[in-house]
Amino acid sequence: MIILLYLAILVLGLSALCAIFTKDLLVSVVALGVNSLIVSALFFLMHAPDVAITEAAIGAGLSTAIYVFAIRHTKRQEEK
Amino acid sequence: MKKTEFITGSFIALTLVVLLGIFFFQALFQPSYEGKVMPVDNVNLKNRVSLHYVLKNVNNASKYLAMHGMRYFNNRSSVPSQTITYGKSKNLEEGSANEVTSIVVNYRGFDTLGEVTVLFISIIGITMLIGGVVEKKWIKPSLIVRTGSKFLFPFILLFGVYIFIHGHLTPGGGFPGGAVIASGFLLLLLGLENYRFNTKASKVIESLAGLTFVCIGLIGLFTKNSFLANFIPTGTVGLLYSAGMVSLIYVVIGIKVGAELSTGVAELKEGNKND
Amino acid sequence: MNMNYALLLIAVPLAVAFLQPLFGMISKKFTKWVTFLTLAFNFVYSLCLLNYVMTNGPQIAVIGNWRPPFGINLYLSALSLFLATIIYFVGTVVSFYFIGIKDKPIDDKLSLVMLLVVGAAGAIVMTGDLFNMFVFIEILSIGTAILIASRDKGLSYKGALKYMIFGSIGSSMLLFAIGFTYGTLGTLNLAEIALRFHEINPTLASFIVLMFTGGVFVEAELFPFNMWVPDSYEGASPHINAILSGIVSTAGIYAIMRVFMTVFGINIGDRIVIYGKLNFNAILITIGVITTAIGELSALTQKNIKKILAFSSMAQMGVIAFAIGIGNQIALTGGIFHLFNHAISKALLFLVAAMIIRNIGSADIDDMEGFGRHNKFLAIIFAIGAFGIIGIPFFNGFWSKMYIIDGAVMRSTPWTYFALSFILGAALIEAFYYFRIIYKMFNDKKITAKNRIHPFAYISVALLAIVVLTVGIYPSLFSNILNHASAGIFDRVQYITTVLGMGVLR
Amino acid sequence: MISAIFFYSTAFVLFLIGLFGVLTRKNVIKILVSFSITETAVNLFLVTVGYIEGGKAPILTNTIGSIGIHNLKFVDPLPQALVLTAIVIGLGTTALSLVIAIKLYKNYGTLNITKMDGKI
Repeated sequence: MIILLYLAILVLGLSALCAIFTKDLLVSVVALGVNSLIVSALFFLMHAPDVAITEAAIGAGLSTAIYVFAIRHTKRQEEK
Repeated sequence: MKKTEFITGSFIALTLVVLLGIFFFQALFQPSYEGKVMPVDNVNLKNRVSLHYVLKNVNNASKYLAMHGMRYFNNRSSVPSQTITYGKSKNLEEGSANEVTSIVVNYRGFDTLGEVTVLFISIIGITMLIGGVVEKKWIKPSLIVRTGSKFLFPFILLFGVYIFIHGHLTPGGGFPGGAVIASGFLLLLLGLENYRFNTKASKVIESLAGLTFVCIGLIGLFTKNSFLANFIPTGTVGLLYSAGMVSLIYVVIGIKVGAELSTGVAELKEGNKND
Repeated sequence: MNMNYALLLIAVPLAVAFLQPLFGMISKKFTKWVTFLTLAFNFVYSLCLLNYVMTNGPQIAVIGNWRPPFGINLYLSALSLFLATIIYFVGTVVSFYFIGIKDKPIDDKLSLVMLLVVGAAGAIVMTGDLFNMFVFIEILSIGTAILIASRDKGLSYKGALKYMIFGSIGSSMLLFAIGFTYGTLGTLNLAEIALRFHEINPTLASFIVLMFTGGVFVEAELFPFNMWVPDSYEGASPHINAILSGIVSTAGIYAIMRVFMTVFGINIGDRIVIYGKLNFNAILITIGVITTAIGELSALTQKNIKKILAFSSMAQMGVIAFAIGIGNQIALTGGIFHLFNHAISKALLFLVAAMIIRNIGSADIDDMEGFGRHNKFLAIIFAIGAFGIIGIPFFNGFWSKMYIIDGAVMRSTPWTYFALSFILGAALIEAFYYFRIIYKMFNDKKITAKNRIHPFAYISVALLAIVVLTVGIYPSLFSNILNHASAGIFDRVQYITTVLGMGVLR
Repeated sequence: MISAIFFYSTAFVLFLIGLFGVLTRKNVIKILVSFSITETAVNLFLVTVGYIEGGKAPILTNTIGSIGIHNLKFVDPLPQALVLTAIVIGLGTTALSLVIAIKLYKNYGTLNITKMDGKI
């Protein structure tokens, strides 16, 4: 159980770093979605199911979709 | 040249960030002999105002405060309270089983009105500023995707409605419910290539729902003499028909948020040709 | 009089704003009139409440029948209602001006956003709850970003984005402050925090105060968080700048006054000192001086009238922060008075600038040469507003600056004198660049007008100019309200007992 | 049980990663992504303020049965209510910023903030 938690934290940190450092914006947005999803799992572990549901529906779901639409209207690769 | 600039910039940012981090942890672990510090591991609900929200004895607490003054703040738990039993306790001052809902909608309902307004104003901003952005061509969805999204849409809608109708009993409520409804519309927008979201109808729904929210507050002001006061009997904790206006407001919020977020997603996807 | 009905000041704009999209389907012009009428109602109603509060002392309005430390309440004192009245007045005038300008397709939404911004600013100055203040600050900042971006130019989007970025940093910091405060004291009510803030560990208290600065310094245009000012003001339409300068910064400064002084402060002798390990009063004075210096020096180098007025607005905020940092009652009175003068005069200047820009089609002050010969009325009104800001004797800014100087001299430490000399030097620079504009306007040069100006615009600036002149000639008209207002900040015990009930100190 | 320090550390580290991104990135959408990370971190922090070791989710159900002053089993619900508000506000801010970013791209032809300075 506790090992799973540490693994989740590791993925959380890695996804945050990936979201910041990658050149491909789409990858960055997907990493952000993963980040939100893991944070929502942490909310559930902290006995906050309301917040967990809201974060999963808004942070990981709709917010990612909005980012993807914005990237479609602009440019996918980060320019130099 | 470019590289050194990048490295120095990152270095400065990193130093700033590390300093801030040290600052954070220092604030968290101060010695407590100088005064109150934030409890890290031994949080006690009895030192916080939410004790009364959980036990639903806010009215008793305000009477106690008026009677005992400063002594109340050192000893919040001596306020008279009762045991609340699921499915049995009747006619409490606030009747929802989900304590978070009772805070969001009833004890701090004014915040929620502001929150709904934040969402409203940002969606208005999106519809205002998106003018002149044209939609790009999407790949035509396959038959499976089209049929699947048509099939799934009613169930997603139903699930969203379920979430906000049961907001005072189970986790969830108006905001996640509305978000689920919006994701149903998102599925339609992505899955059917010639689906057009009816922005005008959703605007009307949104406006009327917002007006209903304020009107519920105003009814409280005119009948119970205070804005957003509960004017419906609260019933038994745990039943669907309980919690007075809480469930009513959460239904309104769910409809409003659903309409708003769907409008926002649709506008962001399709753009708006006429400026 | 039942004070709970004061909630109508917030509920009516929200209800009307929710209905505006439906009105917009009928007619765009109609929405502008609706905004104007709603704000005018708010102005009149807040004036009535101010009158009541002046005779009966501060009151609270309870929301949802939950008494203060448990629910959210509004605190209606002379200060809150005075500032709310100013905010609604400026909003009314600007929305009246807005009726006159040419219709654009987005106008129905723009008038909606304007209504919400003014309503949210009014809510910030009245609320008595920390998190509620955060929510309304968010409405204010999102609405302001939309207003800035609404001009639909590249620059305006850049300004809006900058404002959003600073606003997001600020709101994150504010949320940290809220989290630490709640975790330590277990409450969010401002009065209860004020009662028990000195129990907190001083280092943690300083941390909370520092984190809190992020949220409110953005709106108040103070030093580390004011990088958005030049771009946003240049990008936005000039009548939007009147809202930015007259309403948004007023709400920000109120939050600083109320939270830093009444809530986080402790009374020591004749002044209020902000509690904590750091000497935050000295920091505020330093920030005020830096902001003023940056503002005035940058204004000196600019040619664009919108940027000049923007930097000048920033500088005035620095002066007010200096007054807050001094912390005795005379300086605070001066600060509130200066806030009032700044809101009215700057709204006037920006509206006149908007009319001039519309008339000659350029924002460059070199192109305005000879405008005074072409349109005497507007040039004179501009001069009135400028004199009010500079503080020429017998104009409104003079009296408020006198109060501030008086307070600073009363404090009489070497550091205060040093800072005061900086502020006075900056005022000289300010006088120089305003006189340069006025001199240029009355130069002899023929210019050709491009666009006609609507009569409503003339009426609105004339109204503001009348207020400026009245305050300048009869400053004693406001002295009663101002004394009550500064006493409202200063008398922390009154704040606590009004909100929590008389028995709380027992 | 999991200690609260664990969650506090996670929240702060996440916040600092996001802040680092805000300070160093040049692409507008990247900056907004970094902001989303900081917002998530602040929400995590706020929920942790209300976290009590061994507490239960603050919802009265059949299995919990009853609650009174002597058997307080719940975690603190108020920070959760605040976070609910903060998440929705974050979504509104993000959506509006993204629209502004799209319009910036239409006006300047680039998303890089350093390249925007020279034009127009």
